[in-house]
Amino acid sequence: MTITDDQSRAPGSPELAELPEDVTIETEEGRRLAEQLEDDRRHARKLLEVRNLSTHFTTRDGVVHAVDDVSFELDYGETLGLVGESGCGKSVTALSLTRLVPNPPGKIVAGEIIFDGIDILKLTANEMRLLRGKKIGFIFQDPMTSLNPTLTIGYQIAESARVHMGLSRRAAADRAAELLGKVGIPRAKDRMGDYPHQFSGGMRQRVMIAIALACDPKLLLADEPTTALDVTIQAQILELIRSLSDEFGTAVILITHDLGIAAGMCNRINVMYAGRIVETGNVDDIFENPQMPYAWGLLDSLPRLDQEKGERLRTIEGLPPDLINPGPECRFSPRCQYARDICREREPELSPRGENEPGHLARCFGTEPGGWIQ
Amino acid sequence: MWFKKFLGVFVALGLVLAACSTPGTSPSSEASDGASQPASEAPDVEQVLRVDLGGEPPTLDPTQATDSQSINVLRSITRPLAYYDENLEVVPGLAESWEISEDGQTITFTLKDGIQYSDGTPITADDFVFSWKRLIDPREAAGYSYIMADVVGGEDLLGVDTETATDEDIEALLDAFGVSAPDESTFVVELARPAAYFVYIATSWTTVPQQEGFSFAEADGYVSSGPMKLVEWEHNAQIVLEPNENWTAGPAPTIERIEMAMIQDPAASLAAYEAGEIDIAGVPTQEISRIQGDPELSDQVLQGDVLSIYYFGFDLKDPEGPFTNSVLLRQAFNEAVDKETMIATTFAGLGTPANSLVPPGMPGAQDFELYPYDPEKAKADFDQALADLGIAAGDLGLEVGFNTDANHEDKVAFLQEQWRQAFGIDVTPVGLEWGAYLERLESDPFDIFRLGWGADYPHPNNFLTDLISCSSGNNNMGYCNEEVDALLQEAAVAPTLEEQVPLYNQAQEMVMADAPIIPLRMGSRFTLVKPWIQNLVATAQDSNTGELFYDQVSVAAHE
Amino acid sequence: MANRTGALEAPAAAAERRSASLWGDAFRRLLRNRLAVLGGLFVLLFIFVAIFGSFIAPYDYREQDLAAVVAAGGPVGPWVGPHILGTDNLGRDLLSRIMDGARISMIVALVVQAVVLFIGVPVGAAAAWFGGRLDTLLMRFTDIVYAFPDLLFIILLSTALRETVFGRALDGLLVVFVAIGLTAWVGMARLVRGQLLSLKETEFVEAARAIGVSDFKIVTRHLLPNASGPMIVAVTLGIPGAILAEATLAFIGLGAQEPRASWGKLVFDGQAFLRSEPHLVLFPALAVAIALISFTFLGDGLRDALDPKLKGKQ
Amino acid sequence: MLGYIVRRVLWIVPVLFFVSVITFVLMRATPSGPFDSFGAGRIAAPGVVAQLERKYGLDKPPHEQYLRWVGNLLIGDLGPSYKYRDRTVNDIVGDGIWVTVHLGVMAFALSVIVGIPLGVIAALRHNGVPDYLATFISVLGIATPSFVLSILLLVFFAVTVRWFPSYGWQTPAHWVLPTIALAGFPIAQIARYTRASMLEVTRKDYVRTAHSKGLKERSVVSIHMIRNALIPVVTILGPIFAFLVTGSFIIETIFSVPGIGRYFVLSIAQRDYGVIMAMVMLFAVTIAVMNLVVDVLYAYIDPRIRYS
Repeated sequence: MTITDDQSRAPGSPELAELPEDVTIETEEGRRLAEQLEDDRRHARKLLEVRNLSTHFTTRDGVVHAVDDVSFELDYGETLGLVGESGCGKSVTALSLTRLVPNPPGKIVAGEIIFDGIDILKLTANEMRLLRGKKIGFIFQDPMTSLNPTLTIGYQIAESARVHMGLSRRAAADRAAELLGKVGIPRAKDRMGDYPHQFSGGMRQRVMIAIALACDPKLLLADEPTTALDVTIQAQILELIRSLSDEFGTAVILITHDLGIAAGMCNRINVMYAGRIVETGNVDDIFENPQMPYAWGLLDSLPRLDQEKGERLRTIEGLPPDLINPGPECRFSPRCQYARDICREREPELSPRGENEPGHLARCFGTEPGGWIQ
Repeated sequence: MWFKKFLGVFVALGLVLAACSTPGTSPSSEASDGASQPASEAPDVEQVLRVDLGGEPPTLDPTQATDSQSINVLRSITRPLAYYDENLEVVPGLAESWEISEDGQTITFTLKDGIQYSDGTPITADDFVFSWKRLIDPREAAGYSYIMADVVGGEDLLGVDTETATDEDIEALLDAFGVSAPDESTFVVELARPAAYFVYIATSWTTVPQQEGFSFAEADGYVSSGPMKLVEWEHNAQIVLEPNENWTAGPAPTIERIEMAMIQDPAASLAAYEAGEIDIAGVPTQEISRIQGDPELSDQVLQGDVLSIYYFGFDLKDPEGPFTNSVLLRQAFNEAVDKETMIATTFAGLGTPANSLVPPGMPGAQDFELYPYDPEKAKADFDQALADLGIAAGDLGLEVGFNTDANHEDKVAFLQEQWRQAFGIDVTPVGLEWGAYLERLESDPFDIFRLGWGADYPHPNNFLTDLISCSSGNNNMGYCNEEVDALLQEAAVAPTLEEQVPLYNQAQEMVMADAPIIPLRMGSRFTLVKPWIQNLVATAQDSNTGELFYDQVSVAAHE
Repeated sequence: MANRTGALEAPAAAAERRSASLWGDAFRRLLRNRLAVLGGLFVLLFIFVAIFGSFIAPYDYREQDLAAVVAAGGPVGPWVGPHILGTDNLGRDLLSRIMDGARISMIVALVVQAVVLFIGVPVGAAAAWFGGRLDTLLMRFTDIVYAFPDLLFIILLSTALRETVFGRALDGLLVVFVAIGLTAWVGMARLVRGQLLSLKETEFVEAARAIGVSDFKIVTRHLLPNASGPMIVAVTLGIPGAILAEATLAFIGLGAQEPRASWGKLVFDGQAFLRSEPHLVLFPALAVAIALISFTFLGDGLRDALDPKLKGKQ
Repeated sequence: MLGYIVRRVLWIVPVLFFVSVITFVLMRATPSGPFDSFGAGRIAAPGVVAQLERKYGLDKPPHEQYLRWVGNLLIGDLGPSYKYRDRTVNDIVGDGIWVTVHLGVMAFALSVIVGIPLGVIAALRHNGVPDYLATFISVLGIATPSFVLSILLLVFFAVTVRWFPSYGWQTPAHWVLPTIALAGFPIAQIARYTRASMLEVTRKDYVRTAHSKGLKERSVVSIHMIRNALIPVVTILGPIFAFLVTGSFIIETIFSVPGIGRYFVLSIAQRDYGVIMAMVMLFAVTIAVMNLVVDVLYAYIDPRIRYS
């Protein structure tokens, strides 16, 4: 179950490829102009564009469509929430972005991931390494197991700095100490030589954040960064992620099953269900005006201030569907109390919602204009 | 790169450890691949004989040596008063001649003139007095002390209770021991009773001359009395012999160097032979068919008799035992065994069926086929015997004992099946490791048990009196026939071999009629000898082929 | 992907459900592993042969076809006559002897490993879990047992007890099993202890403790399954070790006795024929090797199936 | 740490005490003694046996014999050999021990150098051709008894192609075959353990973390995986080492290596009490020391483990 990249690099990916064909660059000045144009164009585009991404897992029971035809975008510096139940494909999506899906059994079978103008699925395994840790930082769910127990904290933080920034051992150590201070570890310098087991869970997650931010990445993937921590620590860690991403101008994809957390952190939210994005929109739109019964379910399960005393949190009945042979129906329909025949016949498209809510899309016949749910 | 580094460390490690482990690296390693080199060009072939002892000799102290490795070395580096010729006739060794008195109770040996040890010290008659007394000295507790039993005072010394006897008591008994040296070259043995075979005792490696203060522990300081001398003894690795320049008692050695390897595993020994690293090798039974089928190796085979017998004994000590009380039952068990087939299958056809005790190659060997293979007669005798005893076949519950450490299992399985087919009974094989086996033979003998016997000296006395007489310590059957013993006594005083043999045969036939054992197979050798080894003389007395006359071997050009 | 619990369900309940079906799930996963199933089938086959071998064998294991040996001038080779795998030098059918030998070899293999697990796992687990004085005591005890050269210990123990009631039980084999097992469990104890020591500190143990799961349950349901990988390897490696140890003991008169056979004994007896009649060592050795491979595949499959980390992972 | 090591070293003393007492009792409970037979399977006369037992003090009560043995041991005297009459146990051990250690260390080095990479490769190419190949080699190594492997090596390399001599220990060429024969089983054993352990580690979250840092595959394997994977492997290296430097009796016998390994079994067959005790003590010390080394190594590799 090693992680390898099986996509081969496409032949020839010339720089400045999008200049008009009838213009040829001849002077040094012209070249600078072209570079400037290229730079402008880069800033005009998104940091990340995911198009029709599908990641499958081959198991003995059959092929699991863990991520199925997912598309979304992310701006520079933006924070995006990926929200959904366990097993809905959000973690696999994040792993796919860095091509860390364990292969076998997992494999990205279709789609494009354009990161900062680069189609990363066309990179070789080696080229991919330039991106990981350098441009994309990753914070994993369980800080207890995500750190190597046999290496010092200092080494583990300095490691990517040494690999990507070419820093000497000493310079990397200095940087690691600085980062360790930044993530709020007291007496950072003294603790560089400590091992993970000498740290508490929250502290270890801070270390993970330091590792993820070690090379000033453009994108931070935070996969359930606080699930394994207790509540007070959760808030600290989230605050830390937010402040550091602001400071570094890092875009963040926050993966969580907790809509509350997403609401506090994110600009936009993608709700995932059964390998699909079922609703996407600005955080306010989703909260104010959710357009998908599944999202209602998620919202209902949050504790609210206006909740009646003694009223139980509501849960969504039933289990997510089998992702081995997804049928043509709406994947939420078996659990949806509003489902009608059409929902069981075909799956709705992700379509725009709300007049004043640009970018708010949902996948539900019932809430479409003219639908039966109001 | 890392691998290279490791490899370097590995090799360095090996060398460092080697420096610790082999203080004196042997110079002989070049010789070990000599066989593959075309040495035939040289007219002067290196006269080196490379043999395998089969293990580290437990001791090279002649008094204490009891096993084939030690004896193999001692045969070349020591020499007793009398020795053998190639037909195993007794000839002078260090003694020029000997004379047996009228009453047969005094033997006077006259030593050869000017004989010396390897260090130039003269060998005198006193040295024999010293070594013979040492052999029987209870404080030495030598394994072969019993061969001195016939000498005056011998029985007393053998019977000393070491727990109560003081040194003075023992010294007194030793003073009375019947060996003396009237002058430097005359050695006299007084016997308590006539023993015509006694000159054979004087051929034993245990009777060679020694002086007080001789040390036998290492090659350094080892003083030898034979044609070769010990120049190197690398424990567990090899022994090297070279000619003793002070040797005058016989023809000078033709061989210039004998290298004795210590390869414990017989298959490995054969492999070393095939690899050309040793010149003589025994062949394990299991490989005989392969060697016979090999066109090259089959030409190098040397076969011949060996003075040994393989037999199963009956327990006659248990007064209630079925075998004790029925000769017929013992005979039935003899008749039910197809010895020919047994040798063909379990000994790869090597050896001859045994129907007596004294093996071929020894005077008095004779084939009494009293119990030819006849399962029907066996069955009839078996039934009759059981009827006489009043036992049902099912109640016999016989145990067949054997020691597990030397390939006896298939023999036992063979016998078990023979008796099952003939009598319809299942005997229970009990295999024990040698030490435990011996203990059982003493304390609670099996109904039937495996044993073997090999010659100490080539005389029927060694296979009859020493094995089967009532008082013999080697008579595990507990067989006792006064008439047989009387005949053996009579034979012992008969002056010549010609007169002895008929008496021995008569005794032997009586023993066979009593059937205290099932004799199965007389020994035989199957040895490979390299074609360039010449003048190798193998006798039936050898436990390692040619060991009696290694010094007279010469090496021809390798083909 | 097999985890289909709802996100909002209480994690403790999920854990409970998970452990309740741990063995059932593991078994189902095992059945999906083709090599493991193959290995398991072979193991079953060996056990079947061990039980019924003497009834289905083409010949009686002690029947001697002496005429054939005399005619062939040695052991009869394979494929030439009615004896498919040939005969030994007494004309006994090798296939029948291998089938008969399966009994002793399987018993040795299974009993010894059972002894090893039965003593080694509790001792190792107790030492790791309770730590402190008990740990010191148990580990020092294993030091003593460990410090015996096992072959020497087995030989001495078996020889010393050979003539006692215990020594004669099961044709003298019981003492051999026990002696082998007594020397072998220590490795398992140390292995289990080492594994559990590092697992003990993990947070799921803390969590399980916090919600009041008993020590016994934590060790058996959470820790041991996590440590099962190296344990299973140790057991599968121990099996041929036990089979061959029995052979070595047979050689010094402590294992299976004539005319009975065991695989180890057949290999040992056959090795002297290695160059002249290789079939006598080849086929029994092959039986040992196939048994080993089967146990290995089964063991690997079991390990994968039992591995809680493989489950529910995306 | 130092205190821990000192305590562990001191603990070796009671271990040796228990081991020697138990061995002594078992040894004396074993039927028959050192002098009951001699060469060629000949049975010794009872008188001779009694004399010899008296000479060597074997007629004394067992506890006296044991105490005398302990007393002599304390002054470094392992006593006489009953089989090799002109030699002491010190001579026998002194002559052979370095050869056995030499062979054992070489075999150990070889099995680590081959076994660990074999296991690592098998795990990294899990269920791929290299994995199956490594598994095949391991199974072969484990299922082939050392006596069969030795003879095969001997026949092929010494007889057929004649690259190496068939017996002896004089030159490096002599070392090759015994070392390979001895390493056969431990290579397989180490490879199996390493593979299993590596497979465990491959699935660890911190390995994914390492990948997420963009490290080279080789760095991930060498820095993040192997060290962690070696923790359980180290536990078996101790006993393997101890067995290699003491348990080479079959190999020493077949290749005629002049070490002491052969005495482990031979001494029991010969009831050479002094040698048996010496062998057991040697083994016990080796095992105890190797276990200590393992535990110290453990702490070195796994920082979670600390001894106080």
